[in-house]
This record gives sequence, C-alpha cells and structure tokens, in this order.
Amino acid sequence: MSKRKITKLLVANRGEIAVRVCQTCRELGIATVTVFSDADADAVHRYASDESIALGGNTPAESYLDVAKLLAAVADSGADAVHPGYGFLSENADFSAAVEAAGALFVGPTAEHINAMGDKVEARRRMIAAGVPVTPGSDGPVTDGKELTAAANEIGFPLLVKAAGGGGGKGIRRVNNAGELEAAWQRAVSEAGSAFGDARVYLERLVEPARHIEAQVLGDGHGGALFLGERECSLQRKHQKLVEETPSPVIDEAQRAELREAAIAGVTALKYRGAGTMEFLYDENRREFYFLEMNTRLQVEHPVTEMVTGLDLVHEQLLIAEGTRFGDRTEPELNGHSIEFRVYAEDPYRGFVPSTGKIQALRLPHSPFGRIDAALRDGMEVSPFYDPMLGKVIVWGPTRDAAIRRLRAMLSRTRIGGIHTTVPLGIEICNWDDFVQGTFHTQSLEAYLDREHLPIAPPPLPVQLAAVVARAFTAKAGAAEAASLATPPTAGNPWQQAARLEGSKRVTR
Amino acid sequence: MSKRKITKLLVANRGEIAVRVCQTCRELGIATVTVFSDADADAVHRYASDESIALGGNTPAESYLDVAKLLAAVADSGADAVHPGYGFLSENADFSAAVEAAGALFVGPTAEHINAMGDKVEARRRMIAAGVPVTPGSDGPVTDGKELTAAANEIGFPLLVKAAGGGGGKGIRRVNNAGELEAAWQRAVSEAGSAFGDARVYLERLVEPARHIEAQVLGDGHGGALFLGERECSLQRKHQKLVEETPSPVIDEAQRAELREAAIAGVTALKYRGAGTMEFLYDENRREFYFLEMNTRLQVEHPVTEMVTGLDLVHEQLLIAEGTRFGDRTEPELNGHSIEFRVYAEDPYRGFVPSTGKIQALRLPHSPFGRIDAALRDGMEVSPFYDPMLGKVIVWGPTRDAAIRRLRAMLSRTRIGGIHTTVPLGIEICNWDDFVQGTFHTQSLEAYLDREHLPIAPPPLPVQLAAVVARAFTAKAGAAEAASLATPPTAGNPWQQAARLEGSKRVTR
Amino acid sequence: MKYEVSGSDWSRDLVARTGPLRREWQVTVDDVTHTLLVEGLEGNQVLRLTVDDTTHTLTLLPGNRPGQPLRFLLDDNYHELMVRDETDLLAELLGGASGAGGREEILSPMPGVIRKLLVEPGQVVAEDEPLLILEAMKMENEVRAPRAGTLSQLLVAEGDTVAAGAALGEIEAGS
Amino acid sequence: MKYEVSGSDWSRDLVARTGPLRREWQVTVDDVTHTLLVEGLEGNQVLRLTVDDTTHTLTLLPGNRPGQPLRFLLDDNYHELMVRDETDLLAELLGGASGAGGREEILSPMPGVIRKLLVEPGQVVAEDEPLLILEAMKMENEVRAPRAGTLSQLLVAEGDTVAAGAALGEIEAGS
Repeated sequence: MSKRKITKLLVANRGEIAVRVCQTCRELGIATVTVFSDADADAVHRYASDESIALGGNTPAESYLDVAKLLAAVADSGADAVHPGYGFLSENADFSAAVEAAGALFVGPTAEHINAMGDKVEARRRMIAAGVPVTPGSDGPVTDGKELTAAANEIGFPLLVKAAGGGGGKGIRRVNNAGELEAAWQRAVSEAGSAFGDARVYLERLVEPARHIEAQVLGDGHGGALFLGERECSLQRKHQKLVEETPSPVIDEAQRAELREAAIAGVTALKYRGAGTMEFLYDENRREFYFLEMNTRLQVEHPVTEMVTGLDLVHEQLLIAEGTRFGDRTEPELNGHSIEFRVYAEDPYRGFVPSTGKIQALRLPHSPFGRIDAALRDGMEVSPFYDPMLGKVIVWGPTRDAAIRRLRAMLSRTRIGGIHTTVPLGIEICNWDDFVQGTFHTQSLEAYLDREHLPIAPPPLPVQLAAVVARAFTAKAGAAEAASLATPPTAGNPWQQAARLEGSKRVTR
Repeated sequence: MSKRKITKLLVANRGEIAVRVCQTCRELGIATVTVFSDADADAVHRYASDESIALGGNTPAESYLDVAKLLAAVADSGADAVHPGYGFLSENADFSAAVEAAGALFVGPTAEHINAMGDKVEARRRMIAAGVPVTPGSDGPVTDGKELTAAANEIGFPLLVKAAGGGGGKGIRRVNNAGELEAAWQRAVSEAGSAFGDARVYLERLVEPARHIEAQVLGDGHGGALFLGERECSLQRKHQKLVEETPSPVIDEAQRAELREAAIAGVTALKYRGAGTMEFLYDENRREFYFLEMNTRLQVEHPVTEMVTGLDLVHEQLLIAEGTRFGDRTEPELNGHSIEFRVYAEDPYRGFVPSTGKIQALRLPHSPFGRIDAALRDGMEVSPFYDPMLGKVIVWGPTRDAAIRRLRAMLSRTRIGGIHTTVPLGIEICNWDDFVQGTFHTQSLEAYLDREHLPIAPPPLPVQLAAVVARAFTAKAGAAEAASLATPPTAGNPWQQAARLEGSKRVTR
Repeated sequence: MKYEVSGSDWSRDLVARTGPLRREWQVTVDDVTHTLLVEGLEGNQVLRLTVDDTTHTLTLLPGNRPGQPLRFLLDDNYHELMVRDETDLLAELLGGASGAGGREEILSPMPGVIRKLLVEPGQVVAEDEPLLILEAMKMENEVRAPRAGTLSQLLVAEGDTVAAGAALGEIEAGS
Repeated sequence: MKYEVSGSDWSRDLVARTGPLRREWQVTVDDVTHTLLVEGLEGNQVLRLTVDDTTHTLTLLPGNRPGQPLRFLLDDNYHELMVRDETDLLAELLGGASGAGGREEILSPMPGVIRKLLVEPGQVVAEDEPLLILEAMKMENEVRAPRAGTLSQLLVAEGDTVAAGAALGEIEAGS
C-alpha cells in the first residue's frame, strides 16, 4: 500500500482511550470524530473530539459494537481513518475489513492478523511454527467430551479452559480436577458463544505460580519489527490486571533478550502491522517464557512503555497505518521505571462489586513524571453499561523505588468521591511488602485480598475518633445518597449482611 | 554540617510552588506544613499539606513576607526545615539566617550566598573574580547625580537602571537617552527602597537584541557543583518571562560547554549550596554570554530542566539541605526538549492588565509527556493581592517540534473560564513563525504583541456567526458578571473606551 | 451522643459533644476528653480532623449503612469499624434478631441486567445457592440465596434492568 | 434580531432567528441563510457551534461590554469584532456622541490598592496625563486621564482598596 496521510480520524470507542487517541490527533493536526451512546450523551470523550456522532442505544451491542452504525458514522463524517481503541471492536476482523472496504484506514492490523491471533488455537499453531515457545495444551479446539477427557489427561490438572475467541482475561475458566471438567467446559462453550460469537474452547496447562509478562511490539506490515520492552502484569485479580510496570522486577538483560527474540520472531513471521502485545507466562523457577496470546491492538497499559521509551504509541500506530516503513530505525533506549495503576469503579473491599453513581469531589492531580489517563468529570454519572475501568494513574521514576513512592503520593492525592474505586487499594499495594520487593505472581493479589477487614484490636485513637465523626457525617448525608449506593439497606445484623454481600460471587468471562 | 534528616517541612509560600514542594515531600514521607493569609483561607495550597497555619492579613507584608509570623509557625508546627519557594522571602538573607538560628534547615543557600548574589553589585564583583564574563556596567551602586552621568556616559545608551536588591525582572528600568536618565534613576531609587528595602541602584549596558539564557546549577555547599543544562527564556514581556525551554534553539554543544564552564566556575567559587540559576545575556551575533545575575532559589521554570534530566529538583534541594555531598556524582544526560508556558491572570490583548474574579469551567488536562503545575480549583477567587501567575503548562517531546505541537494541543485543551488568562496567547505563540523557527530575542514578543486586534477584512463565515452567538450569550450573562470584570462599563463609543484602557500603563519594578 | 466503636473481638464506648457550628468536638474515651477540630471540605465528603495538634484527612466512602461496618479513609489508609450510636443500640435491643425467622428479601447487590434466572418461585433453596445471574459492567455475577427457605416471590424476569438495592425476590423460612 | 458585525474598515449585517430552546439558529448573511446548531456546555461559557456539518468550539471571554469589541475564542483562536444588535444601534442614534462634552468618570481598570495620587481636585489635566498609581498583583500601574479637563472630583485616597470598574474621580470639560 502506498503512503496515505490521515486527515480525519474516527475513534470507535469511549472513555479514556477515546480521549487518549484524540490527544495525539490534536497534536498532529488530525481532525477527530468520536461516537457516543445515549448513556454517554454527556460523557467526557464526546467533547475531546472536533465532532461527535450519536449512535443511540445504551448497551455495547446497541452502540459501540454496532458495526453498521459505526460505518455510517465514518461515511457521514468523512473520516479517512478509524482507531478502534481497545475492547469493543478492536479485535474484530470483520470490522477491520469493513473499514478498509469503505476506503478508510484501519489503525490496527489486517483482518487476517486479527483472525489468526484472535483464534487462540491458530495463534498457538503460528507461534509454534515461528519458533516461539508455548505452554503445553490441546492441539486445537475441544469439540466433544471424549476429546476433552483425553486432552485434559495429557495436560494434567489444574488446567484452564479458554475461549478461542476470548482475550484480555475474559473467557478463561480454571479446572482443578477431573470432576469439574465437564461442567466447566459446557459453561465455557455457552458463555463463549454468547460473549464472543465463537463457541470454540481449548485447554491449556495452568502454570502456577506464574508471572504474566508481555512484550510490546510494533510491526510495519512488511516484516519490519520493533521490540519496546516488556511489561510486568502479574498483579491481577481474577485475570483482571490492576498494576502494570516496566521493566519487570524479575528479568535481567539476558532474559529480556530472549523475550525480545521470541517477540520479534512472531511479529516478523506474521508480517504484523501495528502495535501489538505478545503475552507470555513466565515460570520464575525454570526461568522460561511461554507464549499465551497476542493482543492485536493498543493495550490499556501502553503508557508505561511510553514513559520509558519517550514514544507516543498512538502516534506510532498512526504512522504505521499511513504506510510508514521502519527501514533502519533502531529500537528506543529503555529509560527508568514506570508503573500504572488501574482505577476501577469497584469496591475492592467487597469482592470488587461494581459501584455506580455520581462522581463527586473529583481531584486528578498533576505531578512531575506523573500522568492520569481518564475521562472523568465532577458530577458525571458512572453507568452500569460499560467496563468499570475509569482510568489509570501512571508514574515514571529513575528507579523502581522512586516510581513506587511517586505512585503512592499521586494516588493519595487522587480523589474520586461518590463511588467506590480501587484507589485506596492502590495506596495499600504501594505499602505492601510483596509489591515493594517485587516478589509477587499472578495469584499474590488474590491471596493478599483474602482477609478480614474488621480489626482484631482497637486501632490508634485518631482512627476511633475519625470513626465517630464519619458516623455523624454519614447520618447527615441521609437518604439522598441512598439511591446511588451499591449496597442495599438491610435489617438484621452486620454479619448477616456481610455474608449476603459475599453471596454475590463474580463470574469472569 | 553533619547530615540531618528532614522529617517535617514548612513551605513559606503559596500557590503552585507550595503545592509542588508538598508533592515531593509526600513522595519522601516528609510531613508538610503550609501557611496562608486571610485572602488564601480557601486556597488550594492550604490543602496540599498535612497541616496549615493561618498567618492572617491579606497583603504580602502582612502574611508571606512577615518573618516573625513565619518563625512562629515554624516553632508551633515543630518543622525541622523551611522551603521558601520562589519570590517572597526566598532570597532574603535575614530569613535564611533566622530559620537556621531557630534550629531548622533552610532549603536554600546560606545568608552569605543570598547577600552576595542578591546584591547585584557584589555579585558582579564575585563573578568577575571567578572568571565569569559580565556585561559592561557601573562598578558599584550609583549614589549621586555626578556619578550617574559619568557612569552612563562610559556605558552608553540605551542602558538599564537596576535595583541592587531586585531580581526576577523586577526593579529594572530602561533609559534610552541622557534626557531620561535623572528621572529614571530617582524613580528607581524610590521604588527600590519601598519594594526591596534597599535603595541602591546601578547601571548596566543594554545588550539589544539579546537572548536571555540561564544555567541551572546545583551546589552542595562544599564546592561540589553540577550543571543541569540551560534554559532559553527570551520570550518575555517587560522582563516577565512567558515561555521557557531547554535546550535553547540557538546554542550548540560548544557553546553549552562554555556556559557550563562559566556556571561551574561561579558555583565552585561561591561554594554555593542548593539549587540556583545563573542568568546570562547571550549576544547571538558575537556568540558571547554575559553574566546578568544569580537567582539563589528554585526558579519558576525549573520543570523544563526536570523533564530533560529526569531529576526532581525539589528532591535535590532537600538532599542538599540535609547535607548530602555530590562526591563523584556525574551530571545527568539531557534528553529531548521541554517547554513551559506561564499562565498569568492577565488580559494579554489589553496590555496584560490583571484579571481577577471567580474561576469557572476549569479544565487542566492530562497528556502523555505533559504536566500542569498550578494551584487552581473551580470556583476559586483570584485575588488582587499576589503575583498574577496562576500556573504553568509544561511539555516534553523528543524534538523541539514535537514539544511545540504538544504544548499547542495541551493549551488548546486547557480552560480557565471566568477571568482572562494568557492561555489564548500561548496557543498563538505556538503557531507563530518566530517561535516555531526559534528566531526570537528578548524584544520579539513585545513587537509581536504591538498590533491592531480588530480585523481589517471580514473573517471567515464561522467567525462571523460565532460573533453573533457570542453577543447573544454575553447579553444573557448580564449584570451578575459585571461585578468581577476588569474592564469598566462605559458610555461612549468603543474607540474612546479602548483609548481609556490604554490610558492605564503598567510600570514594572 | 454516645457511640460504641467495635472490631472483631472488642468494643469501646465514646461520648461526643459538638460545639456551635459543629467545628469543635469534645470526645471522651476511657475517661480522657480529647478536643477535635472538624473542618468539612468538598461538601463534607472530605474532612480535616485536628487532634492533639496533628491534622488528619478523613475521606467518607459511599454506601455506609447503620448496622454495617463503617468504612472510611484516614490519611489515605482504609479502615472498617462497627460504629453504633445510641439510636442503633436501642433499635437493636427492641428489634431483637430481626430476620432470623420469617422472610427475607433478596436485594440486588449492584445495578445491572438480569441475564438468567436459575430458580423458580416456590422452589426450595439452600443458603448460598445461586438464584440468578446479573450482568453488570461486562461481568456476570451470581446472586445467591441470603438464607435457606422457599422462594416465595421472584420480582424480576430475564432481561430486566435493576438498580442497586432493588428487591429481586423474597425467601420464606421453611420448605 | 439584526446584528451589525464590523472590523476596522468594514461592516456586515446579519439576521439571526433562533428556534425553540435556542438550539437551532437560522442566520442570514448576504442573502444566504445558514443553519447553526448551538449547544451550551459548562454553564454556557463554552458553546459548540455546528455550521455546514463542521463543529466549532466557541469560548466566551469575560468582560465583554456593549459598545466595545466583542472578544471570544473560536477553535482556540482569539478574535475581536464589533458586534452591535438593534438595540445598540438605536441607542447610538438616540444618544449621539455621549461623553464628547460634559463630564467623564475615571474608572479603575483593575482591582488594586491606590499607591499614590499624582493630582489634586480642581487641577487641570491633559488627556493621557498620569493621575494616580494603582498597585495590583505586585505591579504599579499608572491610571491616566481619559480626556482633558478639570479634575472635578477625586473619590479615593492613598491606601484605599478599589474594585475593578470603581469610580476613582471625574473630569469636567474645560479648565
């Protein structure tokens, strides 16, 4: 394809990533178009662009996942490029193909790449062919009970049942023993069908304890490949990432070179186009990487890579979409340490139940070497329709310790009132030994969170006094607040109530 | 002095710099105390610290300049260190001495350094002795009319009358010819006396056109000296800096080495302690630097140095105050380009008249490689009592062009409603050829600003339509707004009114 | 006002008196009276407490209810404590162990859409048995039985959008 | 409503009709009617204007007054234009050249403190002659005579704090 300049870009997404893409376009003088659902009529991302087009509807299916509406918006606005963000249609091959068929550039990989990597079975096959190490697993999708048992026995327990069309922690189910296998498989097939429109599932060995380490890559679509360092994403809760950082505190230059080699081999073999992330499981004992999956889009945690490379990854995506080849371009130096903490509208001390309502007393502080990617405004309603991630607090420091100190300070200055968020947990994590020392794996956070919150001994006097003041001011807040609360009023004693709340168990998909 | 750890620090300042100092302390686990005047009872800096102490009063003399009140606050709070910020008492030797006499660390140079550099005549003498090049000028303060005439004739016109106790663009008066000399000198003596408590003034050649280029230095108080690159500050208006950047677009490695040599010589000769800035005039034709003055404090524009070095200069100040020596520490690499734009509460299209009132529709955007240092809140009153600088928008980019694009985008996303600010002018400057090409000097901005604002031909249709809408919505805003406006209501035609506004001429001091 | 502050195995009584404008508080704990300066910011969502010359920042969290642990941040640290005031204590004395017998409502723990009903009205359910699947923010959540009994009412259908705290159904004691 | 938009050497007439809720405007310029969609944000300080499928952001600036150039930002660019509506034009016709003779008030161009008075009541002043020094935000500002005449009144003393637009004195025609 010859080089084409992007002059007007439509962002087929919402929230912080839509704002993020508009920022870069504004720097480059590219006109921007956003889209919005009825629930997002007053959302921040709408006003980050030069134009904004109503899609109608509230649910993703009625709005940000509706390919026909999005293509109409592209045509109406005259956009000559589409950025899909992450989530929604970012890894939908049909959408990529349809955008390009409509004559606009798709800021992302080709439909062929998305199909190959989105299909976890095909992705494994291709990576094996390219010489990239993979985890032991079923050779393809498991379609009947006999295959299921045979594959499971070969892999051994515990194992994971994974949706071929899933990704980003969705569509994964753990199976501890043969007894759970059949039911988990059936549930996964059903969920995968309804969630991803693709009912195929496959099996994979569960590496435990494991680290989740991923490689950020860029491909120019002609075999040019750049490695932009790794990201350590092991601090997760039920496959939802909470903290990401680069570099990983546990790999050294030799292992980084190994990771780089695998990542470059994959990108080159695919002639991959765009920004992508190759996720690996890292077995710290054996010091081995296993390819897990490739995300063919910009990642939520891309800012940490930006902070240590000085690159703007959205700009890199646009350059690649315009047809720029890497030629003899060298990989950037990796400088210092960067950490991202994800702010979710969830109650981290009550099983991460979603928290919706009106945002109050908002404060998103600035700080040297700090950055907050978010799409928030005081008085804004957090609706139940979309992903609960509200934004990310990102810091850079010359060392990991400096970055942790900075993150802690920045989170302690961040305030998102009116709803529960993960911010208080983030401050706690910055003080948590396992995090500060870097001795954590993918299960550490859940183990850390599994504890009693009521103190077993009286806390210091100021805490007791604060409790009384808090009680008095809570009583004053009264009924107006009640409507927007995630926790229902109750008769009965608190223990019963706590048990009831725990009665709501989250099912990831 | 032996090493002492700071555990609780009082910031003897207000606004963005007080917030900035508290940020770093929070990262380091140092408890913070701020102080506030009556006018600042609801100011943002108050809430950036762990404690805040009321000074009472409104004017600087009644509050942030009242040494006795500040020392009482240090004693009351038990602070073991004082950070003076910039302005106010930051370059007051008596304050530095009094703080140390009270047993607290002064985060800044010794009284002896402040006296030596604060006295512009003594500073020249010391720098000449250290081998640092200086501009031709009177050998000491000019105390009578005879001395005045003799010195002026030797230096030649135009020249500058400068207050020995001034600094930061204050206390400088231009004299074009012998006829203006006597009156300017008398006015300067009187102003210097009331403003700085030191009526001595001296004369200096006016280098024109000149660039204002300054060197950021650190001294450990024992002869250790580090050079952290230069800052180009030539975009000024009446000696008030508006845009600062690093590196300077006009000096090369050889000249930077020359500047470094001069700066290190000065710091070493003084055994200077703390962060300091050596200001130079740069004659672009002769490619020569002349020492102008040394600011013995953190500079407003310190963030651009932070962005290219990765250092936190407040942290460096604290380490030095605690007694850390540089030993064999090397100077940081200078990476990429950084620009700062100062946001003043002034009307840039009406001679920069101060604009006070209630801040509305505030938006201080985050951006990759962007940062806003400010102490603003929606609904906050900007009072007439203090410096009109509200904050700074700072960006980093791999190249100067990238940084300008980023600054432009960030300023265009910044909104401070309800008052006039320099933000729209900042966007204009980013589009201004002389700035983009780096071909400007200290007089360029004033020449650029000296123009007619009413267009000589009809603007494009959208502008005309916008004018009508703006008129309709302004009429609606009505009387409520009138009270807080910097421009008085008037009968008569607009031309008369414009002339009247220009009738208010600003006198810098 | 008298308060009882308690944790998992201890409790303590505090008596608080507020001055005019509620800015100055006198709180007595273990026969010692402490003076507390309370300053509300941001519509009283954030409070500055000065105790014995030290200032603390108290941030209120949403969703606090009488009868549940009170949750707040103090100087950025998360805390949970049971806090009962006189009225709560009285109500508990009078009300006894409400909800121990009789019936209990099933309340939606979060806003969302009912994806799937797993039980039918009239069905006998065990405590903690999954009753329905509620989808919120892209995740499926199981809502489980708060107690054992008979599902006497089911107030929602698949596809319904429900608010947080909405009644979904009711369980009656016994089968 | 009829408007006259003008610059330093030109003027143009526009006629604007607003629809219900003032969201849709019809503006006629040079016999062509344009449809304008107006959407107010942030308490109408920021407005989105859509003209011919392109959306512009209009930001209002404070201090705009009838009879003065109207100042605003459109898509981040600063603009000044004279805009008179019917009422303004009528008032100008009726009022004639007000302020040409008679007396004129001296108004404070900014809030500040009166540092020094340079003239006395009764004194004859030339146009543009410095009258007093006003200190605001650390800077001394000269307030000059808006016209020649006699200083008939001086309403402030040294040390007074004045608001923007406050009357400082009055100048009468003639000496």
